[in-house]
Amino acid sequence: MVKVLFFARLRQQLDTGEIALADFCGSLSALREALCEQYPHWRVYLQRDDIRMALNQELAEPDTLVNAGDEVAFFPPVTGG
Amino acid sequence: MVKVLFFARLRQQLDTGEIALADFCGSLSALREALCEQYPHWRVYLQRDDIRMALNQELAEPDTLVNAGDEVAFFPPVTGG
Amino acid sequence: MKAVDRIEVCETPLNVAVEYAALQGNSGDGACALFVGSVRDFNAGSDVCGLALEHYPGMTEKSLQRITGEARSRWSLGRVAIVHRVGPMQINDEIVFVGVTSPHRQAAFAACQYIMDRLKTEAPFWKREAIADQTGNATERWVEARASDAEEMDKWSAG
Amino acid sequence: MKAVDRIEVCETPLNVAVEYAALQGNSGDGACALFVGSVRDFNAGSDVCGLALEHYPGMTEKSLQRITGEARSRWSLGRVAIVHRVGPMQINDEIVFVGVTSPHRQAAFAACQYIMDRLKTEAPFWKREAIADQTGNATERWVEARASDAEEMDKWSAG
Repeated sequence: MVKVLFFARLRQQLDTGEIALADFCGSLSALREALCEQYPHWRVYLQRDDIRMALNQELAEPDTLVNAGDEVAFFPPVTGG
Repeated sequence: MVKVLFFARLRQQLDTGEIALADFCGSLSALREALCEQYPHWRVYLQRDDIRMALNQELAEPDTLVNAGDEVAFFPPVTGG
Repeated sequence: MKAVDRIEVCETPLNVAVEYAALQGNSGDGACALFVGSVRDFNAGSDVCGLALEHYPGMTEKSLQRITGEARSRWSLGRVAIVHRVGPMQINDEIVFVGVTSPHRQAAFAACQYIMDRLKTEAPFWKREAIADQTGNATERWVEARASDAEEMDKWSAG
Repeated sequence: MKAVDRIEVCETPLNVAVEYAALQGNSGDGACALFVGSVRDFNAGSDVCGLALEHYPGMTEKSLQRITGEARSRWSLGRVAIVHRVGPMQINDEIVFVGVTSPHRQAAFAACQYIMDRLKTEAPFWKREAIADQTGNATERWVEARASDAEEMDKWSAG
């Protein structure tokens, strides 16, 4: 199982902060595409160029591989400080 | 009359913090030379390259003219902060 | 002495005096540079009347630790503190405190600015502003990231 | 609002918490950069056990006002404070506090560092250190100016 988190504006747009994906195997970008196929109305929000990805609480590139037990997160550009 | 002040190491070396010069007319460097002629043992301290000059409480170049009533100061490089 | 970094995400008001005091005590560190960011009453032309900060618990702390570690690898630093508030806050409330001590003034300034520049571009915090409109009603909006923050960060790679 | 600068030379201990609080209140200023310089326990390889600061009353205040004015002409600043202690002091005592607020973080950082760089090279303060020798006796010496401070100042003209 892979835990997937959404934050800030993206969390509000998708109307969820967390989902679980069973039996996923592939890259972060493949995971994103799988989500968009499962929830087609997410595509316009989730496939934006400015959406950042994290794997196990570290920023990660789209081609990073996801393994069972991993924590994945999608979020807009950060605006802290 | 021109008031002349000395600070920090220079004040200790000359063993005075303040003197008055009557009827001086000329540049800051001429004033320095006049002091060295009047007190020859000051020359080694007062003619050092690193000695700074101020006229009326503003840093000034050696060729600045001094007028009656002015306040002149000589001091080593500053070390505050 | 082993360097211990203070990295904290808090929901309660930030106390700058307490944070400054906690940075003291390294008697070889003559320099201390601090930055405090507060809630402004305007942003992008609108009147801001309040702010809420969301973050990614777990990743936030890892991110701040990584930034601190990289600052330490670039400069000789004594103590480092990063305190960031989350949750709802008011105009003038402090959002972030960054404090760095060092034997050298230039290192303290550079590290403090570097930490802020990286925090702004990679630490997972998001601001949502409450905006007062002409009729006095409040609406909310997510703050947009600014290109200038990414540009500030780029200068550290170029150097 | 008319900008009022706090420029003070004091013989009593510096209170950073009070100085920080006095910088607050401009609700458009989201950024505050601070620098605090303290008495270190070593300098040029010797054990420092105390410090005394001499200054040039009158010229000191003029010099700090000029530096502040030139910082204001370079950056958009809110409040500016420079507080410098003189007289005898102990290890870890604060010598100087510089605080700058601005709507912009980069301006606050740059102005704070600029003020310190100029203060170090032109404000008429002189440090005399008390040094402990091997037998525990204290001797005094004037602190030498460092070439690095002049170099830091030069970079503001080059830019």
